[in-house]
Amino acid sequence: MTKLSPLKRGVVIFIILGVLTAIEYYFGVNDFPSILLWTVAIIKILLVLQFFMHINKVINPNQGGHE
Amino acid sequence: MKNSGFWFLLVVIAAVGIVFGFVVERPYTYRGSLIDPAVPAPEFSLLSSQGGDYRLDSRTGKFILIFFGYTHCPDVCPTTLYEMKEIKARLKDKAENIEFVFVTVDPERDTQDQLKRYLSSFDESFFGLTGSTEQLEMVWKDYGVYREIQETDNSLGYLVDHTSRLYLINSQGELMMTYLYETTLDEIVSDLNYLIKKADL
Amino acid sequence: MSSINNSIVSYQRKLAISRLGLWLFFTSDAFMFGGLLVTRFYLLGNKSLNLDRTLGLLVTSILLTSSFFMNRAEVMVSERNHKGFITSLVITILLGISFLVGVIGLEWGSAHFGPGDGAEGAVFYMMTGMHAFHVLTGLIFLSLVLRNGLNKKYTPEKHYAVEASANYWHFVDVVWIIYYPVLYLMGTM
Amino acid sequence: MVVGIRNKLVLRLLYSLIIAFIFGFMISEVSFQILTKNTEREVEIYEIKIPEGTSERVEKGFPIPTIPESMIFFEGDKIIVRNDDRVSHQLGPIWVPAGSTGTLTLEKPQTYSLACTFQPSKLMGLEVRPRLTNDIRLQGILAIGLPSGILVWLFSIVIFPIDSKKIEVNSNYEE
Repeated sequence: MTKLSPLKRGVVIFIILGVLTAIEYYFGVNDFPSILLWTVAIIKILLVLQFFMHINKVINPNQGGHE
Repeated sequence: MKNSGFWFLLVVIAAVGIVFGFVVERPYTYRGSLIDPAVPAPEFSLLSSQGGDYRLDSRTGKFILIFFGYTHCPDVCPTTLYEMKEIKARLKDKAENIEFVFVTVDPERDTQDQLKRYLSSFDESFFGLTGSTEQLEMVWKDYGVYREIQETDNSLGYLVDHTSRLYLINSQGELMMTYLYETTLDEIVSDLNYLIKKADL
Repeated sequence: MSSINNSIVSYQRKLAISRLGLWLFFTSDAFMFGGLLVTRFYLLGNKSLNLDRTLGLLVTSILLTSSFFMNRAEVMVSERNHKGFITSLVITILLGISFLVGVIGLEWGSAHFGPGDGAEGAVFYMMTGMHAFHVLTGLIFLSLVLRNGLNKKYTPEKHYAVEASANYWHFVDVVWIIYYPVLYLMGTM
Repeated sequence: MVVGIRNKLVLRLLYSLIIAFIFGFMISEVSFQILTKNTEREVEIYEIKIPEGTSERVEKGFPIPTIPESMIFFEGDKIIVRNDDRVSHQLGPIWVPAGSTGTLTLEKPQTYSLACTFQPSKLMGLEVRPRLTNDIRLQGILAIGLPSGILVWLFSIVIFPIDSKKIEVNSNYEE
């Protein structure tokens, strides 16, 4: 995942998040058990934390720009 | 690959969700008292407030919710009819699979026009059924409807004590469920949602 | 040579501390949003709020797209692509505003219950209101960053304000990622 | 050496979460015992039969079998009434047509009014106590464990900071 250029990676993550939202909407409308909604929500959050918010930077601070 | 821990965590969460979501299937519990095996609904053909006769066997393919009451009823009947209107609203597009029927327990005063006028304040599509006392008595007996006249001295004339149960007939014309007056709106809507979805499959 | 090295190290340390501070703020803010989340289930249980789900999907995709452009803006500023940074930032701000219009304008208007109508009203307006307020402060933050960006204050080495505003914007998006299914999709009709 | 900090932190997070979940488990178990005072019981199914010819006996004045109001139920218990008679019967909240069975799952404490009337005899209350299901127990532990886990983790870093001095110096030389 990290071999892509930061811009391209942003696009890939955006597409994944979009697809997950669509799946979530499908689950919601067709009354699937709500644990599935929670799972999709948690996966989306982890993706945003990791790739959009760069949570790792909090731990290894001297890592300048975008890895 | 530094991110391997991250992807592993993602896969674990997804797996847990799918297992608990699809594999652990919780059976749906009905809120009303289920009649199992469903019994063919006792047949009747009564004068309808929408004109003509309302024959039960000609309504297969639709769910029917029947309530026994009368227009001069002070409290339970108006609240139940209002709840029926609310149920229809909550079911949105699924509502055309269900019909709401109001059978009178006071044929002397509840004529077709009286029922039509009374139901127009709730919902035009509701069916108000009346008929001769003999006809209705047969229906009351079939559906186990308890009916007792209470003489009162005030202007309302007499009151009628009657069963406040809702009867649900499924799309095959079988009596499958009864709901008590206390069953909340959400419970009935959730049951009907489930049943209509199951019938469509 | 070593003084330059020292100033770089001291900037790195300052950067690390401000990042830690920001993330601690996110944790405490998350506890507040968590409290509201628990109230939704405590008051309404498994009942659905019967909201307009397509409108919910629309505002969610708006916020997601704005989050995407925010990421682009942050990446471009660290690659010295000034024009790209400004356009992406402007798009993010515009999408943020349309999200607010969507929630406050359309959603609050079309919800079939008022703020005073019992538990449903309280839960819905409090959760979306508090979140929308964070979107508003995020927009203010972003417009300050835009103003500084236009004055070319940010360089690939020093642009922490952009990173902070981006993280704040993504945090607000993360909150909505949970609030969207909880408010719109969950619960039996 | 940077990976050293990360592994230490993640490890400490795991320990804090484990401590917090144990703490959560104890709190929720104790509170459940105090609040509900109910024993852990499997779902109970109450079978009641209405034998053939009950309607004749009722006419002769014999009482129809009914559910004693002193009975205590738990959430999820079921009452199944089997009606072998030729006439439909009403038993407690359940109305059963002839030759069929009526099943009612008790969800919450409920006073059933059997008819639209003002006679008290037609009101019937069934005491239904909440049942401690695993779902509720899990939610209790999660609600206590997760937030306190994060707090324990943060406090542990403040009280016992990871020795970054040693790690800090090495990373400078590496660059």
